[in-house]
Amino acid sequence: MNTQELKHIIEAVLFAAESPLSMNQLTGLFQADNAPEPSTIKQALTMIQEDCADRSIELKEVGSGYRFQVKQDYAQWVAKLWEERPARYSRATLETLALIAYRQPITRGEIEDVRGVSVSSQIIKSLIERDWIKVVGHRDVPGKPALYATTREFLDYFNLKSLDELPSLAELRDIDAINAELELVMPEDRQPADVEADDQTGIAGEDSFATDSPELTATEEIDEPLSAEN
Amino acid sequence: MNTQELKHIIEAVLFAAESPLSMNQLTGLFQADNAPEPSTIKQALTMIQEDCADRSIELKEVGSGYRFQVKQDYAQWVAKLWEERPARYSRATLETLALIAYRQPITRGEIEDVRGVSVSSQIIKSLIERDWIKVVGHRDVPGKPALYATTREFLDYFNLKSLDELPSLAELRDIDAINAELELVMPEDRQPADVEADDQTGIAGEDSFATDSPELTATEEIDEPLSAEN
Amino acid sequence: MPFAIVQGTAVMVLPKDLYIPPDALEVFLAETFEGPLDLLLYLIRRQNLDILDLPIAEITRQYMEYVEVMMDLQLELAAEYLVMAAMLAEIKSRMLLPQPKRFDEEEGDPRAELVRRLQEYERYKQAAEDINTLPRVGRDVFPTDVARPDLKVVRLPPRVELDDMLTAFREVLQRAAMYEHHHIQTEPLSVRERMSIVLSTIKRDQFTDFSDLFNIEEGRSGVVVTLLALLELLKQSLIELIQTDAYGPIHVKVADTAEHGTAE
Repeated sequence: MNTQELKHIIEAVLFAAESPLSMNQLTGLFQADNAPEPSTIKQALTMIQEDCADRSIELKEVGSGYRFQVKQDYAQWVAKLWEERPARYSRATLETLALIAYRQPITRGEIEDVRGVSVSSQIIKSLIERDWIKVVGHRDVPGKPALYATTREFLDYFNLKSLDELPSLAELRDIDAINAELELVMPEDRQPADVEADDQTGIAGEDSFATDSPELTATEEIDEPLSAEN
Repeated sequence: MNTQELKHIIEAVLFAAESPLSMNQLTGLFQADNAPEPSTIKQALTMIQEDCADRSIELKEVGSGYRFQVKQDYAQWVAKLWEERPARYSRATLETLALIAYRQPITRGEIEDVRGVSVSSQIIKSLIERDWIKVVGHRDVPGKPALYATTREFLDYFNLKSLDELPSLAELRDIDAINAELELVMPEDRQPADVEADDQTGIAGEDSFATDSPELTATEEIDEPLSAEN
Repeated sequence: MPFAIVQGTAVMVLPKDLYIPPDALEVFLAETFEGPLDLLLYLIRRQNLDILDLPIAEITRQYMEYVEVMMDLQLELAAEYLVMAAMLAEIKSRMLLPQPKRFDEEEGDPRAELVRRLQEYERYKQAAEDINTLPRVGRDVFPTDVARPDLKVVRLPPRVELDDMLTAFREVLQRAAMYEHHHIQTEPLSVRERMSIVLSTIKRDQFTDFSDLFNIEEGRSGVVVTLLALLELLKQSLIELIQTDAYGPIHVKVADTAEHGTAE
């Protein structure tokens, strides 16, 4: 099979697929003893991507794999055909989703701690039904609360390849550090407890960033963040 | 709007549409006072059709309008996306196969005697359909039960030149003895439950090219073997 | 037209004896709050206050005004608003106390925890707004939907590793060992295999020449295996050996009693 033929096959399959296709799925199309190298497939994908330069569609890699999609320049034309208005999500839903996306794995109680209000079961339920979040374990504390994480479908829906691509979180400023400057007090005056709390938040945010596939690592991490926090 | 831009818009809309688009729908995309002539749209459609010559999709006019479709030449590749691979054979099937391999020619009743439980016709049928076993005769007892033996295809599948290459019973027992010793040394390491779980994961890993998430396949594995057989 | 919408509840009628702080109405009309932190952030941002240098007395006063309005409107006020009110009151009182220098290090700024929570909430509030502006399938992103050609979908058989089968077999052996009368005999596999081959070769209604079953090229051991296989088949009454004359040719056929020969 030459590269041109391989390119055509991959193009055909990506067009026919109902959802994004992973490298595994693409490799799986071929007999094990005759499968092209992943690097060859990758090369074909790059060629397809280049072919799209002068077209109204693009080949995009999202969370669960590759898919063809209409370039955003043409989205306005396509939207005219769409009868259904895209759903709007409440602030409560979006804030809950944001906390799960940036701080996963996280329990409902931890979400409530940050938001300062209770999170309705309905919100969690609807996010699970949309396949945007899932339970990846349970925290080892009384009541064994469920730990939530985002899914590949969440990434697909928001056109993201990995959590890395989420907008970065705002920096936290430290009140004691500022006070220290203002009052010209020795820097050692920073409260150990506060410093630690701030650091942890920072770490939690960045940690969940670093993992491409929260599903895989989350189960291992179940016990870790807890012991770190308590 | 030049022809190139018009072509791009029509291409984008046709790619995203869930069903064929009629000339009316295509014209309706544009402001009434600024809509291109139907002949211009038609021209753009012809250009798109020509662009497809060297690609794996084609623009087809069907009853209700125009749509993109994967060329029939690539049907076999697209079909692979929908191929179902039953998760795995049940233990009962594997035991039956093993007994036929080691004790051939053997009747179903004899297999049942050794296994201590009955062997469903479905198991025998699935192994015959797979061309791994065949009837080589009938035993001269009431009911004249069929005698089963393994086939050349069975040897080919497992990459064996002859049955001799299977470990002998003595060797198998040695492995058991070695395992037993290991258990004495490190009982916590080789819990029977773990061994089974390991085996399953091994199989699941190879079978599940279509599914990326190991968690998902693991749960399916538990229920699948039965349904795969029935 | 509802008079105001507070926490998703439409307020149609104003209580008569209600005093409403000047800007409160505007707030209720402008938006609903996602809790006490959200309300506090609103008050802070509206007045361009530095979150790190909160005028706690003033903020507490404003906060309490809004909470009272909500209570007067007999809205179902989430308990969290009252907890926050108590927290603000406590911080305010601690700010008023003279702070001996030596306690400073232990207690720090009484506002620190509140400020930390406000900042923490605000960054996720912002993150939620950011997520809301991400390109979204069905709004900004449209995956292609291309018709498929006619498909013939194949159902593939499961994959099996040799080890899976051996593991299964070992377990049968272990189970079978519990029944003494089910001892598994240990003919070499080559004999077993040869038995199957012989059975497949010979015919029911036609004699096969005994010597045709042997392949000289296999050498002595091959011949022995075939002979053992024939003897075992004979023992199991699966074949008949017929010799019409002494030293004459021996013929093999499937035992008469066995109905139907091979399946092939």
